[in-house]
Amino acid sequence: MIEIIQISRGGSGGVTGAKILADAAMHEDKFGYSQAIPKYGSERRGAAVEAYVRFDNKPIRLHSPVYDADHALVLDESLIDRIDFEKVSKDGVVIVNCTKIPEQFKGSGRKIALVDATRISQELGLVLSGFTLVNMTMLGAFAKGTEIVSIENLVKAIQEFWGEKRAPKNVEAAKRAFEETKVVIA
Amino acid sequence: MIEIIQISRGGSGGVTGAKILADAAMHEDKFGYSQAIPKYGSERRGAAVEAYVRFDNKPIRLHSPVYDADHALVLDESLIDRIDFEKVSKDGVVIVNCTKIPEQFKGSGRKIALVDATRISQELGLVLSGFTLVNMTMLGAFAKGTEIVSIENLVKAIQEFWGEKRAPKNVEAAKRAFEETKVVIA
Amino acid sequence: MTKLVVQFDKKSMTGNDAAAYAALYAKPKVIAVYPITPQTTIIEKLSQYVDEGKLDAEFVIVESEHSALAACMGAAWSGVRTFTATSSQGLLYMAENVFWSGYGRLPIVMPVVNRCLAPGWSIYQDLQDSMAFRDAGWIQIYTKNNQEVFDTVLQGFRIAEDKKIALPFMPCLDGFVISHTTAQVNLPNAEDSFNFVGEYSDPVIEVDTENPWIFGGLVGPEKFNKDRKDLMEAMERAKKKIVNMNKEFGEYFGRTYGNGLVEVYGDDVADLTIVSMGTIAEETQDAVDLLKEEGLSVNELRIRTFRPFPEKDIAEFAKKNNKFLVIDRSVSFGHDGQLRIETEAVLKRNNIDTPVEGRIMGLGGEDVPYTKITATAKEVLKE
Amino acid sequence: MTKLVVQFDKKSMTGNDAAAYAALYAKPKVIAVYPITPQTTIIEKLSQYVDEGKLDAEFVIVESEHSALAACMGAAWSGVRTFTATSSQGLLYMAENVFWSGYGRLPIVMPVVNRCLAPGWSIYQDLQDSMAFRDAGWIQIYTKNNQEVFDTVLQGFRIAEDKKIALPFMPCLDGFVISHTTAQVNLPNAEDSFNFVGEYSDPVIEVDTENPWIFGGLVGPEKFNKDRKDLMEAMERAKKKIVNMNKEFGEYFGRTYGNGLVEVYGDDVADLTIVSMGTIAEETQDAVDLLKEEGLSVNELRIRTFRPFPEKDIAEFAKKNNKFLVIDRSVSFGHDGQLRIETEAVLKRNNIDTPVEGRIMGLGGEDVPYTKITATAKEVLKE
Amino acid sequence: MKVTQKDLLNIPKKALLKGHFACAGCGSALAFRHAIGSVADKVILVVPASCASVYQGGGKGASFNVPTINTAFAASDAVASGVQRAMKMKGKEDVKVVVWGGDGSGADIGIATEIGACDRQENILHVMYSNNVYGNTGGQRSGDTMIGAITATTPQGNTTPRKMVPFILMANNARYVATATVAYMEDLVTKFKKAISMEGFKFMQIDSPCPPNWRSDSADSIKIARLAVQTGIWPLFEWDRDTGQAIISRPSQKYVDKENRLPITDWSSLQGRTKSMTKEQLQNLEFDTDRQWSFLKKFL
Amino acid sequence: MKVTQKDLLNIPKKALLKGHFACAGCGSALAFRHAIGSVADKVILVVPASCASVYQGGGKGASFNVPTINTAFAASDAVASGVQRAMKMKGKEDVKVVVWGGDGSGADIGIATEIGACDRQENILHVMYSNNVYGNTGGQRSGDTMIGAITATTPQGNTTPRKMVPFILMANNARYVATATVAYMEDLVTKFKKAISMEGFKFMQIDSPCPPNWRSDSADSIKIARLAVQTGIWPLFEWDRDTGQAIISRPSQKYVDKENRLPITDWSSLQGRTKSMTKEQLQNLEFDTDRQWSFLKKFL
Amino acid sequence: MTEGPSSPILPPMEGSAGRTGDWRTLKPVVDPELCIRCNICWKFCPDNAIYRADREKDQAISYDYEYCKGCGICAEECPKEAITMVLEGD
Amino acid sequence: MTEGPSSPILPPMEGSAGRTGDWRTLKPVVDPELCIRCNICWKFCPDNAIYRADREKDQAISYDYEYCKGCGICAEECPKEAITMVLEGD
Ligand SMILES: Cc1ncc(C[n+]2csc(CCOP(=O)(O)OP(=O)(O)O)c2C)c(N)n1
Ligand SMILES: Cc1ncc(C[n+]2csc(CCOP(=O)(O)OP(=O)(O)O)c2C)c(N)n1
Ligand code: SF4
Ligand code: SF4
Ligand code: SF4
Ligand code: SF4
Ligand code: SF4
Ligand code: SF4
Ligand SMILES: [Mg+2]
Ligand SMILES: [Mg+2]
Repeated sequence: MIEIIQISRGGSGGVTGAKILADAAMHEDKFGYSQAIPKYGSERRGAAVEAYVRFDNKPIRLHSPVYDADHALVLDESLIDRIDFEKVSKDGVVIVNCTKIPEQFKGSGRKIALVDATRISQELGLVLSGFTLVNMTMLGAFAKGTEIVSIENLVKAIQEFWGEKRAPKNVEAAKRAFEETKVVIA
Repeated sequence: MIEIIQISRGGSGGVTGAKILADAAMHEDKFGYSQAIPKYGSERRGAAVEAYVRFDNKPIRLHSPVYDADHALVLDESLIDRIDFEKVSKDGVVIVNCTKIPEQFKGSGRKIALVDATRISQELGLVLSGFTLVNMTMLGAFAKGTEIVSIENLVKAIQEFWGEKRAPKNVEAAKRAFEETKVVIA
Repeated sequence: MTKLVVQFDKKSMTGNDAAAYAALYAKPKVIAVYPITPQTTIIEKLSQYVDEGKLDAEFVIVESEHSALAACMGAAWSGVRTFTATSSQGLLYMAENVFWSGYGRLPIVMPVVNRCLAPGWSIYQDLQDSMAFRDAGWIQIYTKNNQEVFDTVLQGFRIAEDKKIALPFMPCLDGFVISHTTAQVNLPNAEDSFNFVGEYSDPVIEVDTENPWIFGGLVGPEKFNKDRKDLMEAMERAKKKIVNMNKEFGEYFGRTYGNGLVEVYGDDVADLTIVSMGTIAEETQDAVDLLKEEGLSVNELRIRTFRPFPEKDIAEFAKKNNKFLVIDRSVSFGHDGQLRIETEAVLKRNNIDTPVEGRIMGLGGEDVPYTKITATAKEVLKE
Repeated sequence: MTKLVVQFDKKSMTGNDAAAYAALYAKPKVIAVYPITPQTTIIEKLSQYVDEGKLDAEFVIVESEHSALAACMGAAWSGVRTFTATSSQGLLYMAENVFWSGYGRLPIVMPVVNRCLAPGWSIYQDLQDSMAFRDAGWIQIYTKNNQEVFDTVLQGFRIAEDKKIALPFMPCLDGFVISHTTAQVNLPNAEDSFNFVGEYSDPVIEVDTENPWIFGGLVGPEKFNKDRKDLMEAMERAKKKIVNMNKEFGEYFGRTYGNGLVEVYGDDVADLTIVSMGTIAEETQDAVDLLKEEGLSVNELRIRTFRPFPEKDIAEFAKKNNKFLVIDRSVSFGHDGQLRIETEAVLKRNNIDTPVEGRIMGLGGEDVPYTKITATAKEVLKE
Repeated sequence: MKVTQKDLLNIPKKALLKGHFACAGCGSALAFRHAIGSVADKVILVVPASCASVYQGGGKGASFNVPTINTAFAASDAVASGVQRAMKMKGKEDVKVVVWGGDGSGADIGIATEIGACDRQENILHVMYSNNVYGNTGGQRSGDTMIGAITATTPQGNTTPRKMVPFILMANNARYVATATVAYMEDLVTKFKKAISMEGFKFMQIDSPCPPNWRSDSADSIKIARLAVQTGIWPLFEWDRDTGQAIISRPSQKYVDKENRLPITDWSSLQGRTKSMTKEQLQNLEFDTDRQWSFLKKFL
Repeated sequence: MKVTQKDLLNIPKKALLKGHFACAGCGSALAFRHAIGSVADKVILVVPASCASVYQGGGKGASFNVPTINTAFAASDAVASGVQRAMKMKGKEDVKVVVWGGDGSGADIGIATEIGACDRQENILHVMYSNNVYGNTGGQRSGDTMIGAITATTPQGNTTPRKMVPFILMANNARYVATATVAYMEDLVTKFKKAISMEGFKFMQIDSPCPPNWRSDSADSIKIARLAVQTGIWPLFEWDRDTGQAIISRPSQKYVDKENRLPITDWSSLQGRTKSMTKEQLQNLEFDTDRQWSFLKKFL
Repeated sequence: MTEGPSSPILPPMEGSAGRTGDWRTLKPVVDPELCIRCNICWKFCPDNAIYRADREKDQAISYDYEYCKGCGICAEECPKEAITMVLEGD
Repeated sequence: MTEGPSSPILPPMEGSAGRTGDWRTLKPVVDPELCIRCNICWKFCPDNAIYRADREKDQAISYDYEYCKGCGICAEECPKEAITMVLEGD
């Protein structure tokens, strides 16, 4: 089983992103089963929101949050400190929405996937009431950084979720991120 | 234990009468304990209403209606048939609001206490919205007929219940009935 | 509490009158009311007391039971003694606030005049209504007669308002057979009664303009569990309190009800123990005597306090006895009578072999005379 | 029912989506809704279906839960299929109608998305809400995951609408951990699903202008007891129906849940049996595997159907096993966890010696990971 | 469309069978007899807890000769909504759904449900027969109790003004609102038939004398109800959303002018609940009556 | 008694502490800050389930700097009644009890409780901040939702007219009824202070923009609220039982005359929930607005 | 609904409250001579216990004493005072 | 209420929702030159995150960025367009 923790800000589409990531993993032959658990609270725009995603090759029977993640998805750089990286596997990937290795990770030896998701999303007009929707973009970065879901299945999941009309921009965001993401060792 | 069944019409004060009879028995040295159970239903003015009274010399722990009564109080002659006299002790007294032995009892050998309660009450102005209140009157008849509560204790109970202002008429009704009641063997 | 030689006045009154007297004597400051048969005469009496100036209280005639209890809750949060009463559909209609008062630890005293639940429409007695609220964090005592109604309502204020308890209190009385039945009550005078209850001077909770705190707001799982744990513990403490209160009441007024939690009638050991609540339990006492006269060995364990559930007391009594017959006047549909279920559970938990039979009787006002009880007991004895 | 080779579409969706799909496929004619977290997304989905013309139903947006269920009751009395959903405070607020639907034998399907009860305010999961209605004459099935939500809601219509049953049906799903969690559901297509449920063509009850009868009017004790007895018996019949439905569903869709009433996981006999409901029960399956790997002998008995309570199934399983550990996610304050109490009761009733331990966990959304379950199991095994 | 006494005589249906459980002289039962009787069939009644749940019968049979669903006290308008919606889905849109309830449900515990149904513009008619008290439970104050009236919970007389449900529903955009009284039966039935023929949420409030709770002579039921109109205490009117206008009904027209009204004591002296009203109470009742008229006049 | 901006500046109390849980641009929080802040102390708040039960805080501390009792959704006016009665018994009649709740409790589930408290003339002030939806549960239709507005339960736009709670309470004899908006804060606080100084049941409805549910830019909150007044959608007025008269408040006076109103689209185009309204929906909204004005005019 | 659940369902029936004529203390008696067949009494009887007068057949009203509760409304409302309330049994 | 029951009771506290300044994407910046100290922005801030302008001390408004959520109302409502919303971090 692969376990992922995601942190985002209310309004940036994190909950939807986690769901679509789970959808994509379902399409992967090596998984087939997945789970996305948003941690509900006062999900105000701008406030930090956690979500957990699991992939597995058999039905998942856990219902708890992810305590020890394999990978971490950080949709907003300023939220890095909200995650306890002690509990995130050193062998996993941390996917962060920023252009250079954040201070916190320097020298950690961690595999970091960097992407300027905010810029990509904004360029594609993925902005809703002032909030930049970086969720799909970050999924592209996740695909690239972890290589555990293919961009094809990700695109499929995005298309299924958003439907014909709204999919293209979102697919584009994921694809561009997939291309632009740089994986580095911190 | 002495058990009494009473039948009356809604509006004629039967429920109150049963309660006051219980009060009177409480004052009797030989009892001290009593109970009055009105049988609730659709207690419309004019509709038949049963009530049960028990006297005892120790606290009464029964909560059921009286099934086998010692005495029966019938506040309205037309209701006689509503009582199953098979279950009323042949040694007890049936107190009926009428002037002569009702057909039903003729030849039964029962002790019947007869009183024209309606007239007495009406003469005393005990009428409320068209209904003649025969309850206190019938208690007088009960005292006379059964001799198990004294007229003194009955008067005491009536006075306590009705208070200074409203007691006199009611006391008068009971007393007059006590005098006028005729006990006969049917 | 100073002991007094308390004077009694033996009076005959209905069970509802007895409840109203106890409320009158405890001097609640806010009373909120909504009528429902067979509770109505309690609130009608209180409205008279207030109207006649015998009771200095705010009397709030609300538009529903939901609001009746809500108004009491507002008063309880404000740190004053408060009272209401209800029954059946009314209890259901205030359900959200019933739980709110329990989990919110508001020391409200609310007699429930037991009546069955619709449909069909029926105003008669069974215990389905209050039993449905056994999870709600209320103390529940099921009374057997008019005297106990008075005594229990009076005790209720002190139990509920104890800071270590801080739980709402629900004295239960069978509709009609207690509520509307006249019987004797040894009524202490108002002063002695009030002395026993005492002033509610140190409220368990009190909203205060000087201290702008927030009551009942958002909580996370940790705080949530802390509060619920305290509620469970308060229920345990309530057991002790009820026992002590019963004792103290006995010293003061000369009457007790078993140990406050359960009451044994008849011999300490018998072939069959009838376990029940409410008026059926009192009627059972006559049945026990009768069976004894017939040479049968039957005693009774009356469950007076159903919440908190007197696990120890039941287990101990069961240990000594040979067979239990539990009479339920309510059902958890899809399983069994609630009293039977819980009695079985505690016997199981305490590894007690005494077998338990169960009978459901008296739903919807069906009469349960002692003759029926004796017949059932004989039937069970024969098995 | 003709057997079909049913085609599935594996989809990921939330538990609430699964409930909404099942409702959509069953084609209820009247849906009444009132929002409450975490139930809201069910009704929002349905409003979309209706708006988009996917579902031909009257969609009644009412002003409270009391009215939501009331509107469904009106529709049920009129002989049409009907649906609503609620949670927590909403369930409490409709309490009077919950009992009314149960005792009135109205075949309404109403998922309850389990959430704890206030105060303090919390929107997280435990089972306190639906457990509080275990007396109300509803069938209650506690689901363990999204797939079971879909399957159970679908089955619910047929169980409820069976004339011999005629009871309202409450599928329960844990708030958030099911309701808002995305996971895979094998979704049959709309047609196959509807074929399974069938048209509601022979209503259990139907008000009719040609036959001016009166529904739910005044009754005396005799009729009252007759109706309640039939309700008890209907619950017994419901057990069979649930078992058969589970089987038939299996034939049709290839999935079953134990025997419909309970589900065993792991070995048939073990040193310790964990008994629980809802998602804790599914998480327990991972715990069981883990403990086995560690060489410990632990199995699981999941109580799927809580009402009617599967006495026989529990007793039989207990007879073979050595110790029960019941995990409750709710409490009857002043006694213990409800599942523990009832499990103990049936063991007692069936003279089964297997000891029963109880733990209350996961109130107010407290997380219960399998690690906690394994730790507790070990603790209990050591005792 | 105006119903005459002749129409009443040709009542299409015996809606209320003889030998029912209403008290002698009950206004509510009388209103039922004519109103429900006026619509031969295709009517479903929804009845909340009230005297109507008693006088409909029980045991072996029912006095209501129309299909009737009994509901919890606060549930009737929502149950009625569900019935109406179901009928619509069944293609039986010609079935009329009528709530027949008291002032306890209509003005107090059930008012949220009622306003909700009105807000949704449910196609139902709510008839609130008002005896101004909780009759079924023995006569406690309701929100519709007159100022000064003695009830079981207001032994010295009620102190709060009447909750004017018709006005509340006018403010809430009901399709049709009307008051009526058993004393003017033709007017009552006219309004009932009109209401039932309209689409949307309709409401009628009926002055329904209640001898045991009004402590009045049962023979006086009609007389008292008539006096309520003549003293101005019970204004008869109709209000139609389409016009936004209220119309004072014939029997009340004369009493729009306060000068013409009979003294309130003509009405109050016939009832035990009001006959000992103090001067102040009488004044307050008059004041509340004036308030109602002045509200009403704004809509003329 | 008219509050000026100066008075606002000298706000006596920080009622709403910084760092609270309201969304950015929340009108309800803004109204709270000034209204509750204007009465230094001796206030007890009663808050039903709503966004206010969230933005008041939780966990370790509260943003509300006033004693607050949280209640079940439909219970607040009755709880408030109990608090007020208790205060009276404690001799603390100077304590003002204020219900601060949303349109869900105020217009729907809690309206029976509210009307009940009004009927009893409880000495409390009910402030219903209206974001026209069930905000706390994610934006479902409430009885106060505008015609045509998209909500989570009306994806094609709401179809029913607004439940005008102020009118309902005028019909029910409240002591004082007023509407207000965060766009005209001085007017709002003036009314709040006036209301709180009166005896009896007072009610205020406040237009409270809600960016997430209105799908509007948080920066536009005040602008949209102002446009609601300028388009006539949100008439500002006061009604006093003593006079029986309504007064149109200054900011709305110009818009009594329909001619002067801005087109509704000025308002609707700024919000995702309304910007795609069809012509018919716009007409219906206009129609409902006219209905409100015409009701109101009867009381001028 | 033949095999439906056991729940409280009732058919319409005359006399569901029994012979309500028994409730009477006073009994209305009409004087056919005074009666002008206006049927006002019929209209106001809450118990439907009056048989309509028929102008064409020149028939006065009559009573269904089995159910008349004796409320007295008919007597009170008769414009011709054609009805008298007499003591039951007299 | 020291020994009272364990029930949810909270004291008032600044920052009960945490450092809500974090929620911001756009940040309001005032140009003190343009600011006429009218305090309209202060009035309309739902987060009370503006320090009042002081006409007497000729001080423009300033911000409490720890709590300002960046809603933009102040910028929108400023009659002098003295406030600009800039990207957070820029
Ligand atoms: C929730 C609930 N509360 C209380 C009752 C008791 N109850 C039944 S009828 C009634 C009064 C009805 O009054 P009203 O609606 O005016 O009708 P009336 O009896 O006067 O005809 C009451 C309080 C109930 N059935 N349900
Ligand atoms: C009985 C009950 N039903 C439903 C809910 C769920 N609920 C909580 S707040 C809310 C909506 C509140 O809407 P409103 O009153 O308008 O306040 P807002 O959230 O918009 O501020 C709902 C439906 C509840 N708490 N209790
Ligand atoms: S109490 Fe009043 S309303 Fe009820 S049946 Fe009797 S007369 Fe009619
Ligand atoms: S949802 Fe709307 S009302 Fe609620 S806090 Fe957010 S902005 Fe304010
Ligand atoms: S009211 Fe009088 S006159 Fe008219 S029909 Fe009746 S009895 Fe005859
Ligand atoms: S007395 Fe009353 S019940 Fe009898 S006929 Fe006349 S009106 Fe009817
Ligand atoms: S609104 Fe503009 S001008 Fe006025 S104080 Fe604020 S920044 Fe200065
Ligand atoms: S941006 Fe919004 S929160 Fe920040 S200071 Fe301006 S008005 Fe206040
Ligand atoms: Mg009434
Ligand atoms: Mg709202």
